[in-house]
Amino acid sequence: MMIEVCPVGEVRTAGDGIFILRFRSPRIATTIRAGQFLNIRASEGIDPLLRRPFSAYWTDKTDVEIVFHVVGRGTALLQGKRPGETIDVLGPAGTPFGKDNSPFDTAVLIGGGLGVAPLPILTRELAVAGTPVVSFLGGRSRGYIVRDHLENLHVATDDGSEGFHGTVVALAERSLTTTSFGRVKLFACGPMPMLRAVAVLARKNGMPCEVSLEGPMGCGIGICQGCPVELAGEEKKYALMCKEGPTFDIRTIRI
Amino acid sequence: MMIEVCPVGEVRTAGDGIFILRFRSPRIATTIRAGQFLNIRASEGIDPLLRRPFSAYWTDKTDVEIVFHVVGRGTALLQGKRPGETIDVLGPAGTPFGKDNSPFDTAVLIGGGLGVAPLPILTRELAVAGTPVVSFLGGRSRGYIVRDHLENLHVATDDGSEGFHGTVVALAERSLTTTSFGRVKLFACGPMPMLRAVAVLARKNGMPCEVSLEGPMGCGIGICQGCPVELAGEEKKYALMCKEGPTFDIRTIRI
Amino acid sequence: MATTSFRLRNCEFKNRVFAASGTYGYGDEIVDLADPSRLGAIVTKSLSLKPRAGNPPVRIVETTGGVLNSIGLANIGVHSFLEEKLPHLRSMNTAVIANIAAGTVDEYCEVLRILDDQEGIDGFEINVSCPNVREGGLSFGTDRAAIADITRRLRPMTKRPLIIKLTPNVSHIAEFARAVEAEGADAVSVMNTLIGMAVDVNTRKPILSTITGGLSGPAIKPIAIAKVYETARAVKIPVIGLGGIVNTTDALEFLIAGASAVQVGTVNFVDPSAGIKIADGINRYCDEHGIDDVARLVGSLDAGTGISVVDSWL
Amino acid sequence: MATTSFRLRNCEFKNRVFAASGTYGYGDEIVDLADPSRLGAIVTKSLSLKPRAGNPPVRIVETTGGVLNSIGLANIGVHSFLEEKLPHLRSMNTAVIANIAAGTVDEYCEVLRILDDQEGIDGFEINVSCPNVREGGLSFGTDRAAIADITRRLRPMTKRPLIIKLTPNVSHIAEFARAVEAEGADAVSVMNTLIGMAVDVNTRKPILSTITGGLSGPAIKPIAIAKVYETARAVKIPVIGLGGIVNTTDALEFLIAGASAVQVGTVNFVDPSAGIKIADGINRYCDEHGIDDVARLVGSLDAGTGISVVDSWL
Ligand SMILES: Cc1cc2nc3c(=O)[nH]c(=O)nc-3n(C[C@H](O)[C@H](O)[C@H](O)COP(=O)(O)OP(=O)(O)OC[C@H]3O[C@@H](n4cnc5c(N)ncnc54)[C@H](O)[C@@H]3O)c2cc1C
Ligand SMILES: Cc1cc2nc3c(=O)[nH]c(=O)nc-3n(C[C@H](O)[C@H](O)[C@H](O)COP(=O)(O)OP(=O)(O)OC[C@H]3O[C@@H](n4cnc5c(N)ncnc54)[C@H](O)[C@@H]3O)c2cc1C
Ligand SMILES: Cc1cc2nc3c(=O)[nH]c(=O)nc-3n(C[C@H](O)[C@H](O)[C@H](O)COP(=O)(O)O)c2cc1C
Ligand SMILES: Cc1cc2nc3c(=O)[nH]c(=O)nc-3n(C[C@H](O)[C@H](O)[C@H](O)COP(=O)(O)O)c2cc1C
Ligand code: FES
Ligand code: FES
Repeated sequence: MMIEVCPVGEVRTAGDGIFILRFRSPRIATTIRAGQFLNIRASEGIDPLLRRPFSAYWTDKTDVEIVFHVVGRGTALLQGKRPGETIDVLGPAGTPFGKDNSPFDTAVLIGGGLGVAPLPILTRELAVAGTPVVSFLGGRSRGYIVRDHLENLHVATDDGSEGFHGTVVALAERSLTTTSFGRVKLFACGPMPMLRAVAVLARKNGMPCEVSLEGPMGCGIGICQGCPVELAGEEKKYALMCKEGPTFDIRTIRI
Repeated sequence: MMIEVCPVGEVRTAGDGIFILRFRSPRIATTIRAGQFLNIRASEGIDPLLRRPFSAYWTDKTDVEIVFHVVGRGTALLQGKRPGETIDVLGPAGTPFGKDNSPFDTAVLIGGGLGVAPLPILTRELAVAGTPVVSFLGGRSRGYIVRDHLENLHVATDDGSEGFHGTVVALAERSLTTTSFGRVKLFACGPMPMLRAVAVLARKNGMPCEVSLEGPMGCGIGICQGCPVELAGEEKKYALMCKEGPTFDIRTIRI
Repeated sequence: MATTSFRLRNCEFKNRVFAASGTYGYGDEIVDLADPSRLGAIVTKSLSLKPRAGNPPVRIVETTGGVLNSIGLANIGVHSFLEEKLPHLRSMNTAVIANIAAGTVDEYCEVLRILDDQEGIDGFEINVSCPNVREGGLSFGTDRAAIADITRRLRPMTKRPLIIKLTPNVSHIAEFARAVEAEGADAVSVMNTLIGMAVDVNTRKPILSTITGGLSGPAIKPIAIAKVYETARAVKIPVIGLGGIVNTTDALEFLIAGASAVQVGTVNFVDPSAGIKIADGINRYCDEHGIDDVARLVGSLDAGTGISVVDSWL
Repeated sequence: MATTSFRLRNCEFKNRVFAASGTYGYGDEIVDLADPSRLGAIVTKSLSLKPRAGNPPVRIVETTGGVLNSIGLANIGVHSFLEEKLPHLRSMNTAVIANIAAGTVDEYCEVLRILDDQEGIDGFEINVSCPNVREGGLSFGTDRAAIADITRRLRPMTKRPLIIKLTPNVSHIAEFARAVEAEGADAVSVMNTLIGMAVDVNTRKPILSTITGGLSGPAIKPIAIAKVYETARAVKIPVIGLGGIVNTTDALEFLIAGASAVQVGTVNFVDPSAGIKIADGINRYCDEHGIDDVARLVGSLDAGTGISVVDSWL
């Protein structure tokens, strides 16, 4: 993990209010793994004060991309970056997917909204390992589907403007019951209600499942204790999302 | 006085770390008078929080210019404005030169550093009135002299890189003793030590003198009581720089 | 549209967004820039018996997200106020709350007596919490017996709403609110500024002439909301919340935490129409959330099983 | 180059910039990002006798120029600290100040006793000011007798520096500093966080699980400087200043106002090497101003004829 001031390559539109920011960092590009994130300082001043976490969305040999929604001041500043300007990036932060080692035949990736963010690199890593991948991506409507770099993609939209009319978990469940994928492992990222539905699906089918979580962070490196994730088990205990996560074996946490 | 969101025309360099920002506001351009100022919001966010005051430096029928040094966050943001972006401008604020009505033959304008700011428009107003103008401008060195729109200009620099080697007040004083200007009125703007020297010069020669002051402001419109200027006289009393000033007849204040 | 009006004793405010004392002058400088009639009330700059010149410069310095001030209650005095300012203020078609500052209890009484005779004053806010003057102000505000005494003396002198403006510079603000409630105050304003300081590291001098000053602005908002929450749980009289409000969301936070009305202060220096925008924004929020009276927002916080440290001393 | 070292009792710190408790972990996560050996000291996350899970989420929310936290003293407990963290901390080649939190006076004593046996602990900071736990913490910190008692009990137990970390959530912090000075504390840290609160206006719930939390970051800097100024004028023991320091100028303000050393907290979340940059910046300032020992800056404020409101209660 390091802090690096990185030149911005471009900021391009990827959907309704959705942008992809590319910056140059050969170090991060060559070391970051699926599920890890970058903690980015959007302003040199104090507005906002804290860094903002974003999953690594895509990399080549020298560059890294993140994909984001403009929701507040930090993302608005990132959207406004021009080529040649710089951003201050801490990373790679967190631990990648791979918390669970159960053997499986097919990786089923489920993304809700910008929960798609960690899935392209995961897809690439799985391809390198020779694992077949099936992907399910859901969003409010067509404009919210960021589809690049995914494999065997099935889309669900809340308004039916593309693909399945309904939730992405319902779509995935239907697919899982009608198609034979062998031993399946689920990988999911998205809003909490979606992840809860994925957890139910995994439990019902006895499938291993890893999720990538989102939530407020103070530091992103494990020093503030600001990002608790409740652990499964009798005793009340928390893991740190930024350090032990953001990826978790779903059986180990309570969401 | 009004608040107006104005499109920025350009930001151009006018000296070492000195910039001129031009924005469009026919209303301000046609009503503002020499010595009045604009209170500009440099950021839509809270960094900085308060508006920043700048003298009107130049106007044409539709546009207004300010000249400024980059000294902190507000001026840095203004320097970074690009054509087409907007700034939120309150103005015209304050009262113009003309506090003192003594008759005079020659207007002697003395500016120290960016104290030059109100002098170009003043020069134009005096020209319209047919009053002869002689100008003295001082700065640390050549790169700090912003000379446009001035008449009969004499320059002084601290390092002797241009014109008189010494203070602008010493230069003006020499000129006033060697040349006959008839009844002189002084107009001055610049750092406090310079204004104190001007005050001494005015008193010694019995010349009427108006100055334009600078200092911290909260609101710029007379509602916060944050900008006291001590009045001459027995009793401790203050005027408000933003409302009763920033121009003052030097005999009425204690600086 | 939701009902926005708010009643304190015999005074009805058209909405729950007021301009805070010392940040709106006497309304006259503002009229070019904003329409005061759309506010619930204007709280005047603190008025004292005699005119006060105020503190020497420097009186204002910006800090991160905030403003430190040491105005020292500069004001024209109650008599000039009546002659020069009140007639115009009365014409602004909104409620006028006269804010009173004084160095002695007698002086508070005297100023209130002078003002209470007048048409056009709708209520009083008693400033016992100015951190920038030596006599009066904070020396009262941090002394529970003193502010109880001031309230006790003032209460019988007026039939109009009597609001005590509390300082946050105390351990448990709720105790102060209880003390003035017991003496018949109609409401408390929470809060005045926090004591703060800034140093010029080049000259090694304090920036403000009085060394310390009062901190206001968005920086203090979380503190103010906590103080409002604490106070509103401790007393039955309405709490008027202020401290760092710059937009609608901020104001809603205060209302939900327990404020019956809010005041906007420092933001007026940047945008004199902020209060109007906030009043409109609250209406919009109510419409969007199907709320028929802003009153229903007041104290509507759903704290679930959460327990705050302030609960431990309530 | 100016002398930067600073002595407290039998401990010499290489410079006057420390990492604040709870904002630097136990040093181990930081080592990739910054070199702790260039700090005067690392103050550990508060240690309690038993491990503490801490408060439920949400624990952190950003406010204007600040951070509200409700961590609830989550920590691994003193025993795991000794086994898992201290060996690494000791290798970092800087002083280690163990910060202790507890729910009872006996527990403070017990934790200190366990730690005092160890090599590699250079001093103690006693946290009597955490606003995010129900037992202990602030209920001690706002009670003068309680913190005097804690100091009295702890003092004879160690020969190492004993620093009491005070809360700003009181009327007159100087009284608290005097109380612990009288019981033999070697220094006071001023200040812990201010109680604050944030509301989610869409759900109408508090954002933090404990409703209120502690406010830190640049927003609170002016308040912290005023508290340091007040405290330093009231006691002879050194005051360690903290609250909102993000850069060299901020740190210099604290030193000039009376702090003998400073701690940097929240800024570590944004830039873990901020403390190092600040230590370097202080050196540069001293060189530029011909100051041969940072000690000469401490309390060097030239207040002229200015008188602060805090002077009235000193
Ligand atoms: C590990 C991790 C990975 C993430 N990856 C991505 C990503 O790839 N793409 C992406 O668009 N976003 C991602 N996020 C969320 C992203 O960090 C927030 O959207 C961002 O911080 C918002 O910053 P802002 O200043 O624009 O908004 P703010 O002004 O901080 O907040 C605006 C609104 O968004 C909400 N919000 C802020 N932060 C979060 C958060 N972390 N989770 C949920 N709601 C939040 C706030 O409550 C508020 O309502 C990730 C978060 C985490 C923890
Ligand atoms: C009536 C009036 C007219 C002015 N006209 C001009 C002008 O035409 N051109 C111009 O360049 N500047 C002018 N100024 C000064 C200008 O307002 C400040 O330079 C500006 O506010 C600095 O903002 P900032 O955010 O960049 O710096 P900040 O971060 O606010 O401050 C940076 C440094 O500058 C100092 N400073 C800030 N404001 C002032 C001030 N008002 N006077 C002196 N020092 C200050 C601060 O103490 C600090 O050391 C004028 C001021 C007034 C009151
Ligand atoms: C420049 C200034 C002057 C003030 N003058 C007064 C005053 O005269 N009387 C008073 O009761 N409060 C005064 N206040 C305090 C405000 O009314 C308000 O309580 C405080 O600023 C917090 O609100 P804000 O953060 O919205 O500004 C003043 C505040 C400022 C910034
Ligand atoms: C996330 C967080 C956790 C903290 N934990 C502790 C703690 O365990 N013990 C303690 O004494 N102070 C703790 N503090 C308080 C800081 O040490 C410091 O007093 C406060 O944050 C003000 O300084 P700052 O503005 O530089 O952060 C914590 C602060 C934050 C922001
Ligand atoms: S965000 Fe700070 S510990 Fe996880
Ligand atoms: S700056 Fe507010 S009254 Fe002058």
